[in-house]
Amino acid sequence: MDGAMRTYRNDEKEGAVSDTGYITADGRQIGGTLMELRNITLKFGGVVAIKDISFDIREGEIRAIIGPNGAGKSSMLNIISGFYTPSEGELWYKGAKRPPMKPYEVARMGIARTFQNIALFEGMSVLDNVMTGRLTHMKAGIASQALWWGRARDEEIANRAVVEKVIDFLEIQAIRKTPVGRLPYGLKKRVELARALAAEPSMLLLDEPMAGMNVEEKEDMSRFILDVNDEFGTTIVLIEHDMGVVMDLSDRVVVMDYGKKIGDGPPDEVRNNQDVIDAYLGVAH
Amino acid sequence: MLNDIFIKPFIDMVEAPDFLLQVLWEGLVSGILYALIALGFVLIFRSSRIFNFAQGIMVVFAALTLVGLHAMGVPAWICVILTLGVMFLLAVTIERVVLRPLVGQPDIILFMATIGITLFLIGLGEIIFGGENKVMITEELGIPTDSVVLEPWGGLLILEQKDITAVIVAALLVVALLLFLNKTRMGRAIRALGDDHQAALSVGISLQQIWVLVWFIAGIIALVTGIAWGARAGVSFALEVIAYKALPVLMLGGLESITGAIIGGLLIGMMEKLFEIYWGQPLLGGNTETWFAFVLALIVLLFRPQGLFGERIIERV
Amino acid sequence: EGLSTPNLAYRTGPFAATGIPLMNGQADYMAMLNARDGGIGGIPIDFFECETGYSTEKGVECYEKTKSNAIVSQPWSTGITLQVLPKTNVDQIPILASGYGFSPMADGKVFHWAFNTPLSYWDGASIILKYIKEMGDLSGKKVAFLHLDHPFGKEPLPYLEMKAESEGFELLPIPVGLKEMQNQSAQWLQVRRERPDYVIMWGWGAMNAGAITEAVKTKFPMDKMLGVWWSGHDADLRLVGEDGKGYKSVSWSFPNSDAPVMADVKKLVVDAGKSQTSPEEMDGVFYSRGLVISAILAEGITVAQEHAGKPDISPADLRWGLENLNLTQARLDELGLSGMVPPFSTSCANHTGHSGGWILEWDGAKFVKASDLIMPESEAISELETAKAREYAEANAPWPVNEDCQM
Amino acid sequence: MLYRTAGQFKTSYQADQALFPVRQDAVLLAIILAFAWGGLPLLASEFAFQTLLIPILIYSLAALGLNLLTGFAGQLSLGTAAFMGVGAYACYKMVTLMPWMNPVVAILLSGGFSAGVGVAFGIPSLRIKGFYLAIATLAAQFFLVWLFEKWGWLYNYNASGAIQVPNLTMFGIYVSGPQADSRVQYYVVLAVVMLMTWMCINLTRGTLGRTWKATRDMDIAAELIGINLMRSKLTAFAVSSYVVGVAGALFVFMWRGAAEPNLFDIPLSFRILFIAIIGGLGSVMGNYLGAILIVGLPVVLGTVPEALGIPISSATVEHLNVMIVGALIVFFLIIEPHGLARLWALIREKLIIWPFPH
Amino acid sequence: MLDAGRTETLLEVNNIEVIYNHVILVLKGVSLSVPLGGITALLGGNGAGKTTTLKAISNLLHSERGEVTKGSIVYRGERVQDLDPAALVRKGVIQVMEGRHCFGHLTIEENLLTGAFTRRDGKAAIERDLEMVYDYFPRLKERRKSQAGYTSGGEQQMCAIGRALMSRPETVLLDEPSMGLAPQLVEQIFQIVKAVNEGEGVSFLLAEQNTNVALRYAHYGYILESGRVVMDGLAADLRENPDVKEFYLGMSDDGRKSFRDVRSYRRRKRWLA
Ligand SMILES: Nc1ncnc2c1ncn2[C@@H]1O[C@H](COP(=O)(O)OP(=O)(O)OP(=O)(O)O)[C@@H](O)[C@H]1O
Ligand SMILES: Nc1ncnc2c1ncn2[C@@H]1O[C@H](COP(=O)(O)OP(=O)(O)OP(=O)(O)O)[C@@H](O)[C@H]1O
Ligand SMILES: CC(C)C[C@H](N)C(=O)O
Ligand SMILES: [Mg+2]
Ligand SMILES: [Mg+2]
Repeated sequence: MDGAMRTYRNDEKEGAVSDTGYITADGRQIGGTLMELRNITLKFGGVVAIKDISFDIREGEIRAIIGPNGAGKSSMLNIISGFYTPSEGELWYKGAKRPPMKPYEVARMGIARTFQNIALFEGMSVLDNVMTGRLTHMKAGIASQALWWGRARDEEIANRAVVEKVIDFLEIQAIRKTPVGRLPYGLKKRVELARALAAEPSMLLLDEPMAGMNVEEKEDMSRFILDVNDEFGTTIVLIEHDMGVVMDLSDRVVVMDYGKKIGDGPPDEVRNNQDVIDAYLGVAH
Repeated sequence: MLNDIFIKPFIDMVEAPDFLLQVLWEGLVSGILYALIALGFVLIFRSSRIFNFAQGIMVVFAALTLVGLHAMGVPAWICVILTLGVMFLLAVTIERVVLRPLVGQPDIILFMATIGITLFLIGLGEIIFGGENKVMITEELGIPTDSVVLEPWGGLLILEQKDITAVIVAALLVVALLLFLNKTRMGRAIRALGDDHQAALSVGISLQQIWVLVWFIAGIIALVTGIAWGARAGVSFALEVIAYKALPVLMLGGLESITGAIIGGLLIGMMEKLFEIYWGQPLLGGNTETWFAFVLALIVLLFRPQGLFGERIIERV
Repeated sequence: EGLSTPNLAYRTGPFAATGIPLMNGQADYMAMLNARDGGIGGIPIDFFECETGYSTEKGVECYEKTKSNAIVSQPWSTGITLQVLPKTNVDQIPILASGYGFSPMADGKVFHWAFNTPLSYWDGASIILKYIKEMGDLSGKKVAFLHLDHPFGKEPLPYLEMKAESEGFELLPIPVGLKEMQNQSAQWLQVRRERPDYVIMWGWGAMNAGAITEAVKTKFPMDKMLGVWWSGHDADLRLVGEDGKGYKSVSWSFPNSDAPVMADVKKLVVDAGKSQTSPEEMDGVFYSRGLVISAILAEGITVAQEHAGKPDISPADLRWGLENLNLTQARLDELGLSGMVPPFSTSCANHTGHSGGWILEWDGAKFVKASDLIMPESEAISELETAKAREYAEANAPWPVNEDCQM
Repeated sequence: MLYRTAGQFKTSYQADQALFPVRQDAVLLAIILAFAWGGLPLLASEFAFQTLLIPILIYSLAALGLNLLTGFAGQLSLGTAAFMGVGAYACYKMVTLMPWMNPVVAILLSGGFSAGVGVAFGIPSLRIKGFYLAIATLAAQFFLVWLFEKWGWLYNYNASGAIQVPNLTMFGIYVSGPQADSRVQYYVVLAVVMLMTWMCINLTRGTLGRTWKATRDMDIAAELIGINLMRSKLTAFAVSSYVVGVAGALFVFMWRGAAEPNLFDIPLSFRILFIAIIGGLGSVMGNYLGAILIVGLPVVLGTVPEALGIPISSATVEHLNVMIVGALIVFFLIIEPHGLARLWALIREKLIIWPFPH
Repeated sequence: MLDAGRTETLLEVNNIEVIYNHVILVLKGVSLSVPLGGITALLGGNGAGKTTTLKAISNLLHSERGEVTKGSIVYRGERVQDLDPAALVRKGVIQVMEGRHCFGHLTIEENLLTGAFTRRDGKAAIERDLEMVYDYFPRLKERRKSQAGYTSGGEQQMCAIGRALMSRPETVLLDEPSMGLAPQLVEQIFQIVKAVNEGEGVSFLLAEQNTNVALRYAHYGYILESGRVVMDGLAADLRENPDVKEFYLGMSDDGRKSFRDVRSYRRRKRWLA
């Protein structure tokens, strides 16, 4: 199991920005290390949700995290986005050790995410929801906003243009002005993605973006994820239970079980890993 | 200055321990009464996440009905039963007319609705009973009215028997409620309802039934509170304002905790009295009881956002 | 139709208990005049109430609502009086605040439109202190001043503070918030701790009953507790009955069931079913005081009508009438009010009259007179009045001052 | 077919973001404004100014302030009245300490003080949520009212313990105090309220507004997408308290003429909360509808028995009034929990597709 | 396998229409029937109206401001759409809601016990069923004392199903049991559904996105799109339908498509002519 994986690991030189990267099966060039998690442990009171896990995420890759329910996948994502602070371990981002940060500071560093249980702003229209994704790019002062003049107005228009692009890209033009509370689940997931994309993140964390979707919708979603990765070179961390999706989309997969890492490597390798089959897949997929 | 704040009050306390005891006792008694009101709140909150602002007016209403019936010449114990009947009708009406159509609405809407109920009951009560202060039928109910005079350290400590009765009744009530909530089928259903309406409905818990039950129990508590408080200060609509005191008690104790309501009540009752007597009156011009409880609760919440005994707020994404 | 005389009453809320008997007395007197004499000077009195609940906010609303045709307004609260006071110069309607309001209103040169006949709060405080002094020296004593934390309760403070200094007693103000009226345990703990020699009480509404029951409970000697005239309500004392024996309250009115006016009211109003009162209430201090207040107003109207030479008087006419009251003992007897109020008279410069008052004492079942008529110390008071009135005028500039008033 | 939005296409984002993208709305508003500035002052009586027009405007503004905090930023506040009080007392102190000050400027500045106090009491919102947060605002409510009562300096040691509005002039005309004319006061209030409303609309539809709404709808998610919750909540407290403070200053200076601490007690807070909720949380227009209802209703109810010639005592009328207001609150909550503004929106939706049912 | 034609019909939904908030028309005439002892699947994309249909049956629409404006719902020959949810539970119809909806502050065991709220057959019987549920879901037994709010997604789903079983239902309306669950668990849960169906004779109407699994376990299926039933048939038949294969099972003519290859433009569904 280790042999193949070592090729991808980057734990030799502390804090090194990058080594050469690798080339994926379908011929894409993956860059150096963007983020590295080192010996992360997370405890809630007595419960150990994550136990000493290390892995890295490289620039431009689609990195999947899989594992049974309660394995600690979402918690891992929460650590990356600063919502949980690990009890132990370090997090390196773009070659520097990341100090403890508030979630909003993390978001401002270019890390955007979606949520397992949709976390849209139900009281707002789709457009407004997506616009919130751009809040990190808007700087106008309160006076300017109150008067709707100068910087505030210019920003509003400029950012609206960006948002419209995202809306076009995700094909949700028709529901632009609908309050999100009324949307069906699948569209909500898409709006959530739009909100994350609007931030133009360098790293995108997706927590079960395709749960509760049928195949057709999963296909759509896959297409969006691939396009984002392709067109903007966005690094993607993906948690997903649909093995078809995971195997088809991801470049490398981390497998977790009961808070421990039980596998890490390219999809083909992981799916044949006996530990993974026992703990998660049930049968080989 | 510093001396007045940090040293003198404590010297005063030690120098007149009987007086200190009296202060604590007065605080304890008012604390019990705050706690009783808070209990009514907690019960309803647990079962419906409704922040029942009307609990205060229900106390007034229950007490007025009791006294009003007695004034019509009805024997005291029959008055109690009839009043319970009225409280039951009130519960049924509130459930039918207000709560049922508002199922599933945001908390604040239901909160507002209970303020609407409060106004309605104030108006109705004043029309039926008139606005004057009335005397609680303490003796008729068989509550002893003498006072017990103790002389600790050669000082003086006056305990009213009706206050002692109130303390005992409150304690019994709390134990009964705790048993009911934690050990019975209905109690479990009440707690379930508080967590998730929809899910409770889906397993066949009848909102209507539970709400009527809960509001009725709150009505019983209101009557007990009304008797206890009325015996102390007479019955009138001014009683309604003590309901505000139940708010910090609730917050301090935790909105869904019976134990919290009681402990919060006692704590606030005693602390505010101590503060008023030893700091408020000498240093701040008095009357600090209007806000002390709130500030105290606020400070506690800063350290425990769910109150001392509240359920931990589950925050996950 | 008739002479519009609105009354900003309260029959509801925590102050209703003390308000109702007064309002009933007032209304019944006017109803009696309407029934007996067809009103005053042949014109009926349109006496009607606007409910304030003793809330200043509501009261000001009521004042605005009822002022259009009114020839007088009776705010029934010191707080409301203070708030409508600045408006009186614009609206030019007299304010009749019998036995309450801002004490410097006595100065008619400054307060052209306001009247607090027949006695002001400073007068009341002065009478109480005089009475206490009769029982023994004040200097070195501690006097607690238990008062409603409201303009009403704070009103006597300037005078009491002045006296505390001159007489050498320690004044201990103990405020009772509106929300604590019924639960005064903190205040009475303070009384217990401070052990004052006397408690002077400026209470109203539910505060009275609260204070008296607490006093009984904490075993404060009842005869050392003295209240203003609004704290001497029979029903409040009846709550404690025998235990309240010795409690005192100053008063400028006294019930007299044998007075002719009572017979008229009983016959023409009560028995005719036009009254909301009860026999028990009619014998009480407050009902008769309400009656007296209406009688004072009626007398003002009569005087004004004579002066104006027409029954249908204007507010300005009524002001003249109220400034020229001369209720001699003879006139009082003529009105059938014998023994119910001391004689007094007003003038352009003196809007109060300073009638003097009796100390009443609770004997376990009713209030009885415990003293002869005691007069306030007018000199010191009027000095203070003038000073405070000027101060007020300055703070509210532009404020017209009428220096031409003759004494 | 009157309310047709079809055919009104927007060709630029700017046009789409205009205040009134639908032409009919703009026309309606223009009519209302023309009426408010020109029509009403001619028609209305002194009574109407004092009991309806001026209070409705002021209450609307206060409710708008509260709505920014509770409806837009999701922070429940039960202390509105106290913050109004801060505005009123600040204004009083300013004009008595600096009598040369222009009263309108003083009113606008006084909001700054309540903003400051609002932020102070808003700090706990960073940790405390939902109903628990109500305790912070209640603490403000009770503490501040107590302070207004105990701190003599605030009311210049007046005998009454109340603040009494002095006669103040602007361009030689009395705008406040007993000498001021209702009509003048109405115009001042109308101008201030309009200005504030316009600014609030701008704030709520822009960046700050979205920040607030995100905080309201799901604060955890908001923080995770890059919103600084502390800033979001505290700006909400600041802006809201500012508006509320200005409303408080108007309340006393342009309407009541005097105020004792009790005026700012909790019933007023509730009243404003009613207006905001009945009007519609998260709506600007709703505050006006709510204020019209809550302020207008008792006035109308008060005249009914008289009009019908039913002899009821004034006390009973008062009680019936309280009862009916209570019942109506429940009634309106039931027919549309999201307030009159939502009701209006629904009607609009129906109008747009009219005459088709769906 | 059950033959829909021959068994008794338990539940019948006739041409119902549902409107939310008085304006949003969601179901536009849906009819379906559930046979006794069968597993019936309700398939369809997001927002098709599956949840709405289930809630219409169990009368849970009311609290979401939705109402059935047309059509009828008949259970064992009796019109049930005006009953309250509790009455329906007593009749043996219980819903497991989408998104699990466990009582977060109650322990797992307390959650299960609330399921027996409507039962009147005594403590012992309830105790026995509790053991039965623990037998089906051993994982729940391990976590019986944990607050449900802190358990994982899969455990919560088990808890919700177990809770429904505690009411001794005749029919369970199961909304998206597979959502968010790991593949192994999905299989496991469906196995349990099958076991309960066969062992206890409970009928299931289940709404699912995961067509693949659903059609493997169900006997009969309905496909719902935009508030209308667009297709129905025996599960086995549906599995072979080319449209279902393409759009719901993700199969192209040569086996399973890769999600990487979906970028090409999609075909229109045949039934949306
Ligand atoms: N805030 C929290 N407090 C206490 N325990 C928590 C908290 N968040 C997560 N846990 C626990 O940590 C463990 C991991 O949870 P996590 O949500 O990360 O799982 P997951 O892998 O995302 O599972 P799923 O696939 O079901 O989403 C679980 O046992 C969960 O109960
Ligand atoms: N409470 C509501 N108010 C308004 N519209 C609603 C409401 N609930 C659902 N809808 C709308 O009804 C339609 C059908 O929703 P429903 O939840 O029944 O779909 P579903 O088939 O269960 O979808 P999913 O697979 O996402 O669960 C959707 O368009 C949804 O937006
Ligand atoms: C009778 C009342 C007017 C007395 C009242 N307490 C006051 O304000 O003075
Ligand atoms: Mg997860
Ligand atoms: Mg669904």
